[in-house]
Amino acid sequence: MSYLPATAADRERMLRAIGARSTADLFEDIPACARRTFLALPPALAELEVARLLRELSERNADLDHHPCFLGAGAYWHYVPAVVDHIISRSEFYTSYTPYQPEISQGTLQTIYEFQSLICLLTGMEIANASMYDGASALAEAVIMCANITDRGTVVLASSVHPEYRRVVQTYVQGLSFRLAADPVGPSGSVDPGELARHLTDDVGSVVIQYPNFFGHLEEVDRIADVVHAAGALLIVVVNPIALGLLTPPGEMGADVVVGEGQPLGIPPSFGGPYLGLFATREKFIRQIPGRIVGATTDGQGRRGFVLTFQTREQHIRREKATSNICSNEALCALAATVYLSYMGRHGLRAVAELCLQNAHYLADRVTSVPGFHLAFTGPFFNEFAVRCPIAPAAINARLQKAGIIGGYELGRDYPELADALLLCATEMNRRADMDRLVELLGEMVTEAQTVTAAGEGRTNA
Amino acid sequence: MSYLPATAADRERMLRAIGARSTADLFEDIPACARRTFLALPPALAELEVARLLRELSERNADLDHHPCFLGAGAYWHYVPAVVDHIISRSEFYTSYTPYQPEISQGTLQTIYEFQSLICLLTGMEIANASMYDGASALAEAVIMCANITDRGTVVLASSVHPEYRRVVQTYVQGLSFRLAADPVGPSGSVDPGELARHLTDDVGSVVIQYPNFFGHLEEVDRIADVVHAAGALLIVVVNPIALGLLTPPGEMGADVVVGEGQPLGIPPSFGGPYLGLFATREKFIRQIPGRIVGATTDGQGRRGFVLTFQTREQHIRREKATSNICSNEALCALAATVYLSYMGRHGLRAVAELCLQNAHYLADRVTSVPGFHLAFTGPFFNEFAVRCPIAPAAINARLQKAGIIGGYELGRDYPELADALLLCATEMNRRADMDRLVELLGEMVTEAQTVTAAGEGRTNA
Amino acid sequence: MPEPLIFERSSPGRQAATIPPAEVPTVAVEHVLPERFLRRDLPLPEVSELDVVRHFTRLSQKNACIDTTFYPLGSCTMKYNPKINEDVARLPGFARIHPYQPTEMVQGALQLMYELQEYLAEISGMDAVTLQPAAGAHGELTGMLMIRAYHTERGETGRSRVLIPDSAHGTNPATAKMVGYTVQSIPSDSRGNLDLAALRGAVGPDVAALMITIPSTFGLFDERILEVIGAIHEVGGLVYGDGANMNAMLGQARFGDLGVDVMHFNLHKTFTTPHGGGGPPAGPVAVKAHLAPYLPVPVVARRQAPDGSVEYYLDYDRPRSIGKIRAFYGNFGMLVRAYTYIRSMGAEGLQAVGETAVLNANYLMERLKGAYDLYVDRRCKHEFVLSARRQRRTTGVRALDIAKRLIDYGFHPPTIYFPIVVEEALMIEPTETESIETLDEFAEAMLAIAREAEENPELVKGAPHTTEIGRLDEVAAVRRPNLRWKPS
Amino acid sequence: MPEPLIFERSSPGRQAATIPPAEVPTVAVEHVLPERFLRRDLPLPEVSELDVVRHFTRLSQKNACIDTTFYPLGSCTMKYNPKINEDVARLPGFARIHPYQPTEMVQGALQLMYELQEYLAEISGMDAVTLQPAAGAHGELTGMLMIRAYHTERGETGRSRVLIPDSAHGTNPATAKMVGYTVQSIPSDSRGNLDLAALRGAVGPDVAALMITIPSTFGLFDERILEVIGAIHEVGGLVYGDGANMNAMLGQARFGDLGVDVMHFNLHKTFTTPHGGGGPPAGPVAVKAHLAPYLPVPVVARRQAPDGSVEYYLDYDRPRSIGKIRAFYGNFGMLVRAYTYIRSMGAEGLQAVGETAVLNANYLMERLKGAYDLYVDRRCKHEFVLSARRQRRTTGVRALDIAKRLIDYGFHPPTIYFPIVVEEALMIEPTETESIETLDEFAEAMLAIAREAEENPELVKGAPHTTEIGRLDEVAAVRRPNLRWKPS
Ligand SMILES: Cc1ncc(COP(=O)(O)O)c(C=O)c1O
Ligand SMILES: Cc1ncc(COP(=O)(O)O)c(C=O)c1O
Repeated sequence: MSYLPATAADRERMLRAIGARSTADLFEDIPACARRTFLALPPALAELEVARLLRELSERNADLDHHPCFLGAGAYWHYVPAVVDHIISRSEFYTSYTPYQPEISQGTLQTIYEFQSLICLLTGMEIANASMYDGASALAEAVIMCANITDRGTVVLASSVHPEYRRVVQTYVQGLSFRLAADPVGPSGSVDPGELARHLTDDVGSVVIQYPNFFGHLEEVDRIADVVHAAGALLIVVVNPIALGLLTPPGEMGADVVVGEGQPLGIPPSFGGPYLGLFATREKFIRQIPGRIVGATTDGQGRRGFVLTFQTREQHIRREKATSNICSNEALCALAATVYLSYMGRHGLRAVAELCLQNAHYLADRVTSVPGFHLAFTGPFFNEFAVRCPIAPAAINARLQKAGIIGGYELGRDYPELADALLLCATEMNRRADMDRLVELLGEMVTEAQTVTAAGEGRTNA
Repeated sequence: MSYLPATAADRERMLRAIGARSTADLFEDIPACARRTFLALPPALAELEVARLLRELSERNADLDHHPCFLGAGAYWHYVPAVVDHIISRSEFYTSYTPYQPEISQGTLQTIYEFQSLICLLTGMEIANASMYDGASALAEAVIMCANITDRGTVVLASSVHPEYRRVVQTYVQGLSFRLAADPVGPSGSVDPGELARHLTDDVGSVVIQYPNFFGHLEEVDRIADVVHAAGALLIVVVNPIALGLLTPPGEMGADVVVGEGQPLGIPPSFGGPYLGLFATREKFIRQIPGRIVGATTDGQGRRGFVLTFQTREQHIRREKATSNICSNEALCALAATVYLSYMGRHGLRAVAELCLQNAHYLADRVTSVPGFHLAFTGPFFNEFAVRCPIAPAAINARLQKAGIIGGYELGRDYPELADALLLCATEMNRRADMDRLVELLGEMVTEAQTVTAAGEGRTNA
Repeated sequence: MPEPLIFERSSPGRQAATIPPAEVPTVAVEHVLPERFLRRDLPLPEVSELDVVRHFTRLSQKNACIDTTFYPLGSCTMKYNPKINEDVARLPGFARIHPYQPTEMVQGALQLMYELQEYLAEISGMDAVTLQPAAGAHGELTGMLMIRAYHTERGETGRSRVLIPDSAHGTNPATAKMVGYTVQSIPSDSRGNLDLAALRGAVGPDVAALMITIPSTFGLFDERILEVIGAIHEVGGLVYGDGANMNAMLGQARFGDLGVDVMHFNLHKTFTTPHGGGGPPAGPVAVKAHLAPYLPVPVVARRQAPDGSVEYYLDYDRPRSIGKIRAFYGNFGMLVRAYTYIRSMGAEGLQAVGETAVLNANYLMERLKGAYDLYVDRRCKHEFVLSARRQRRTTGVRALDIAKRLIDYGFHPPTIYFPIVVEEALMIEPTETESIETLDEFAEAMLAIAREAEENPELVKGAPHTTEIGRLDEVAAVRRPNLRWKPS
Repeated sequence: MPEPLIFERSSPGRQAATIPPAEVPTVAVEHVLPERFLRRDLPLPEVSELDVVRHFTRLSQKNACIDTTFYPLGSCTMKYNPKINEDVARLPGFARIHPYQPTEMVQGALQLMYELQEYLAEISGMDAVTLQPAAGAHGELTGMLMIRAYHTERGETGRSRVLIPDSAHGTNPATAKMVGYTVQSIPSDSRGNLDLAALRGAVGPDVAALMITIPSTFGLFDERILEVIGAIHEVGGLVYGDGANMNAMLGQARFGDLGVDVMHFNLHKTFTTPHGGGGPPAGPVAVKAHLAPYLPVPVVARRQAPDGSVEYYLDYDRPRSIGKIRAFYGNFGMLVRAYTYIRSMGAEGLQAVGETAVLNANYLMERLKGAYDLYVDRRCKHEFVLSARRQRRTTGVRALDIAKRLIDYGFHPPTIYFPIVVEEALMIEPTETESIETLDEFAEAMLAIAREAEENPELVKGAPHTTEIGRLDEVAAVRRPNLRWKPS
């Protein structure tokens, strides 16, 4: 067996050493009635068979190399520089575990310290942890943290926050005495600070907004922060880190906690995971934050080194008094993001963000040039926008799919009032020709629909 | 620029330090008439563009994952265990060079020592070098070495040796006073030792045979060796290393030099390269062999270590008196083979060789069950065989190509007398269903040809 | 050699990234984004591609890892991570698919997930599986929320207590608390079993659940597991099985057959997905039928398509579900690896894993139990717990010192000071992928250190002696927190 | 830690490989292969997959490499090897194609080769290119065989001498000899140019060729290159240009424009294909039109297909060709990498490479020329040659010692004792991918070593002090050859 080195002779020797007749002896403490050594599983495959099988399975999926894609909605198709995968494929990084032994884990520890530093720079915050599971769970933890800090159990979740994130928050707080307040998002598709102020009763511990929001638009973070802070609550901002290459960071606009999905930073979409929860906040909350933190310190000879620190917040020490139950996190994804941000650098990240912006604006212009398509909301947007369609979004997507194109996100899934809208996204990976093709197909659909309608009307008339 | 760290400021600083006004100053020693800074090349591409371009180019090739392939003829489609590429992708192996500084090159040096050891085991020889460019050039070097050793300038190259290898030998010896003797291969497709004896005049320095030979058959190495040695010549045997998982090694049958193509040992076919020239011989020829050799020795404290040794044979020391001009070799491919052989192990290599044998024999059985197809030669074969066809081989291949199948090697390319023959190969990668499909298509072609003929005859009769 | 921070390598104007020109007609950024939204500066490092590669490659070499070092970190199952798993997870058809693609365009991914759900159910003897939880702890949260939903739906809202053995991993009590429960710790007895009397004393109608790790973090199988589980069920409580230690159970006995109601797997332990320096993990949860309605959405399901073919889909239509536990569907890349592993091993392979993991642990325990105190002297499962209390008392050498000294011998230390109820604990889990030669080498090192502790305790207390950096000042790290690089 | 041989890790019965069952009905092996052809035993190592991985991963860490270390190995152009090149070369459509596939099934590969031929011709100012030679030395052989064929075809079979500067790389004379020529060495003058008078004295009607490296292995551009080349052409000889040092020339001047008749490239130097611990290299050869007929077969060519589309094919119909120089068509995987690099850089990028490589070398030379003797004190190109003769005379410290001491400072040493005409040579090639900070750090180390040589020569002579292993006994390696592991 490929992965098991023990030969029959080795087994014999070990059994003899421990005074057992057979390995079955070693399981005598298991009640006989519960012993079950038969499993109904497919037979073992040789590596070449399993490689073939998995390749075939993978080819039953339509990959983004070969299918133009206009989906964003929380997972983005960005270019992953070759360097990233080469680094995270180093055995020393991916076959080690949590750096409990700093003397032989400085590689992981220093990269986490660099990750924390990069996330602070990006978000404009003071401290960042070593990662959470994903953007949604990072948000849920932030909401819990803010409730603990403020001792207020109500949270205001703007409906312009990713619907899945809101559902995850709901799930997380099921057992806690939390209340979800009404929604301050009006027909503009963004949070109205005035409207928000009206929701901010004194039991509100935190307000959650997304920047850019789920519809791609930019919330007025600074004005919202003022309103939130005036009410004694904390402001949690969910971000897209690529957008922060271009946008004023929430930390400069009054955010108390910044969370987000780090996937765009060098992590492939992979059908939704593994991703990277970002979590950054103010230094004063250091003892309240969930997750691991790495700090710099020195050894006996004054040499700089890095260690896991503030561990007394964590479950392995504080157990039920811990700030969270998180143990394993998304370290390797955090490493990918660290490599990505180092590689992009000061100007590169901005340049990629600009390309996304340019492509998305070109796409919006072109799509809305097709009769019957118009933007659902006004106001500045980054790489996504909601467009109302003259044809059912599901029908559009089905037609695009036939053409090998992955269409937009159907907003009617979550917003009944947007049943006629698609959320379209463009990044640096979207080619002009593909966008033009999309627009051409939309045009064709509209023409056909008109013809059908006309024909139908013709029949009625007859 | 991605790969150039020097900023404008760095350039300034360096220019100032060396007292130059511009980098152009640094090229003043080049005659002005020959200065030319303009190159007509396509514009620079960003990494994401170049990745896309190369992917698109690669997709204009029919890869072996998706196209059943019956080609062998010196390059074989074997499974490369995942471990191999993971190891050779370690930066420390692929971004270092020839291990001139043993203290910081023990990784490369020890693996070469292990490679030499493995090749000796496989071939049954006493010493092996660190690699040659490929099987063909290894053979050419062997022929030259044997001429130097025996001081005899004639070589007998059996026509059952790979035609390209024979052509390469011819090219290599163009400037030397070599004679190529007549061919001892009879209609059996293998070397006839009796016939060979008649060719062995006293100017013959070496005789070259292939095992299994180009037609897949096994030469009678031991009987041939007797004849060759009786004539005072040396026997060079070209091998397929996978076959040696099953076959008696040439070293046990009297070979003086064993060369071969190491590609089957964990190296992808890659359109013909990079491959791996194997070169093994008897210890007494140590000072005559081409290429690098690693030996074990000790440091001042008696610790085992490895060094490049017997370097006085090599061009960098001996210049025109060197045994060969080879400098860079195929080290990383040798590493791949080392990992491959370690991974396969005592029983694994044999098992793979057996699978090849079984598949090839099944294929031969089935193909020759189609009317009009029969084996060109008798005698035992390993994973390849020549089959005479009732339809032109080119027509067969063209038809297979339409079905997405890569047919056999058309022997008429090199052997006019085999113009109706295909060389078919099967390895562990050939699936039974694909072989059956091949046979089915051959059957269809025969039926169609008969119909056409019948129709033609019908017409004639009419 | 010390490696500077990537920021310390920065030089203005350097850039590794290459950026393609826009293919579309561009607009001035300020025209579409108001000034106030445009950030002024972003002081990311400015480095070349070689700087990036060299920096992180050098850093990598400062780590011990499974691929270079025996890594018997108890409770973490640091077994070999097969290379083929890494390759298949990176296939474009797996790595480059968007989670919201129409299901017709991701049938391969859904099939894989569906089959993995089935395999995990079979392996554990449970009825239904969700692959969504991102980690063991996340699986615990998912499972405990389901237990809560179950009781709530039955109107049993008074169930507020969760019983947890004192040997449990910290995530268990932390999770119970996140779900709103109060935690009651149950002691272990001298054989490392749960103290049945104490348990019986603690059960009552307000008990929501028992969270129990099987085998326990002592590496022991509770000899009265059926009674333990029965005691909870009797009072209407449910049993949460922490499956982090499941390696020992593979092909030996199934959680479901023991009576467990809900459990999680750690794919990054039992099913060879790599630990990644701390993650990404994956913690699927399996339940008995009575809890299946509460599984988070979506569940991957199979149905007949209109054309008669089999079709896989995401089932969101589960009204009693606890909801969503994370965005999208789980750490899919890890699921691909675990699936690959299960297909590589087959039933007999997995059974051999369980057997060999336990055999290796017992062998190593046998070799060490003379020199160190054994917490409980009976057959262990996948791991065993030593105590260095003897060393501490006689020589002042602590478990920490022994761990550090092991580094000098070329080994990654075991888990230390856990389980917390064991004084000076050394928790050793060799796994099945290590050879007897490696176990013997490790045993020799441990025995040598036991001798060193007696003969030259300072040598051990001063360890490690062979690393680039010595023991670090953790107190200073908290007193003067330095948690990030700041631009000057 | 010392790592045993993989054989020393072997244990009977272990096996990493998994073998699928045969899908076909099988025959007994002895039925199809006579007994005498069946090998009795094959004592390959018997190890587990983890054994394999751990063994080679540990070994890898015993190497210095570009990705961890500045590696100024003169004449080898150890520049950064872009990661994207590695990825694209592994695409299934490149790595998994058989060389004998019908050309219709490999149009992408042929197009890439065709375009690469064109690019290399443009970069070098030559007329035609073969991509087949596997290495620089192999390219030399190819080129010299073509020169021979050229002379032979013109009936000039009396041309038997090849002139080679004394600074030349060993492959030049070794190649000339393999082609049947006698070698005459031509001295260099005090400015590092070829001694023109000596050259003029040596030329004659029996000269077949001059093999000249441009820039020379002194890192110098011959100031009278046109006269040198003219002198050969005057007597009907041809000029072979060794292009191993071409990095300095990129986008600056072209071999073809200088009058070179035939030359080779080292893709593994100039065009970033990785050195692989010694290879695989790639040494395409470019020629002027008058040598094009002799190019080895096949050449990749382009034509219009019957349907009007462009079609790439392998042209074997070249009756004056020297023949085949290797099996198949060259180190294709390396060609993919070089192509990718050229497309990534574009014309301006390549020009910047030439400029920066030379700038870096001159800067480093400037920093070091006080502490060490400079072989020739004038502007260098991509590299420069120092001599440690001063150190040797005054302190007994040799170039070898300095090299070893550099290891302690964390650097890979430069090339030493080459060019052989330079006493105690240290040949330093920084390349364009290294930053000024790295050059400065290296300069500081070299200056520190120069001081150490004076103040504490034994420190330098005993180096390296920081490696796992010390200087090895090379004499013993030859006296008592141990060239392989033998089963006992
Ligand atoms: C017994 C036990 N339970 C739960 C966990 C938590 O798993 P994870 O780290 O994946 O959240 C662990 C692992 O650390 C564990 O060992
Ligand atoms: C100047 C010079 N010429 C020729 C060669 C030979 O190149 P290769 O090693 O690729 O055969 C080298 C490289 O070692 C060299 O430096």
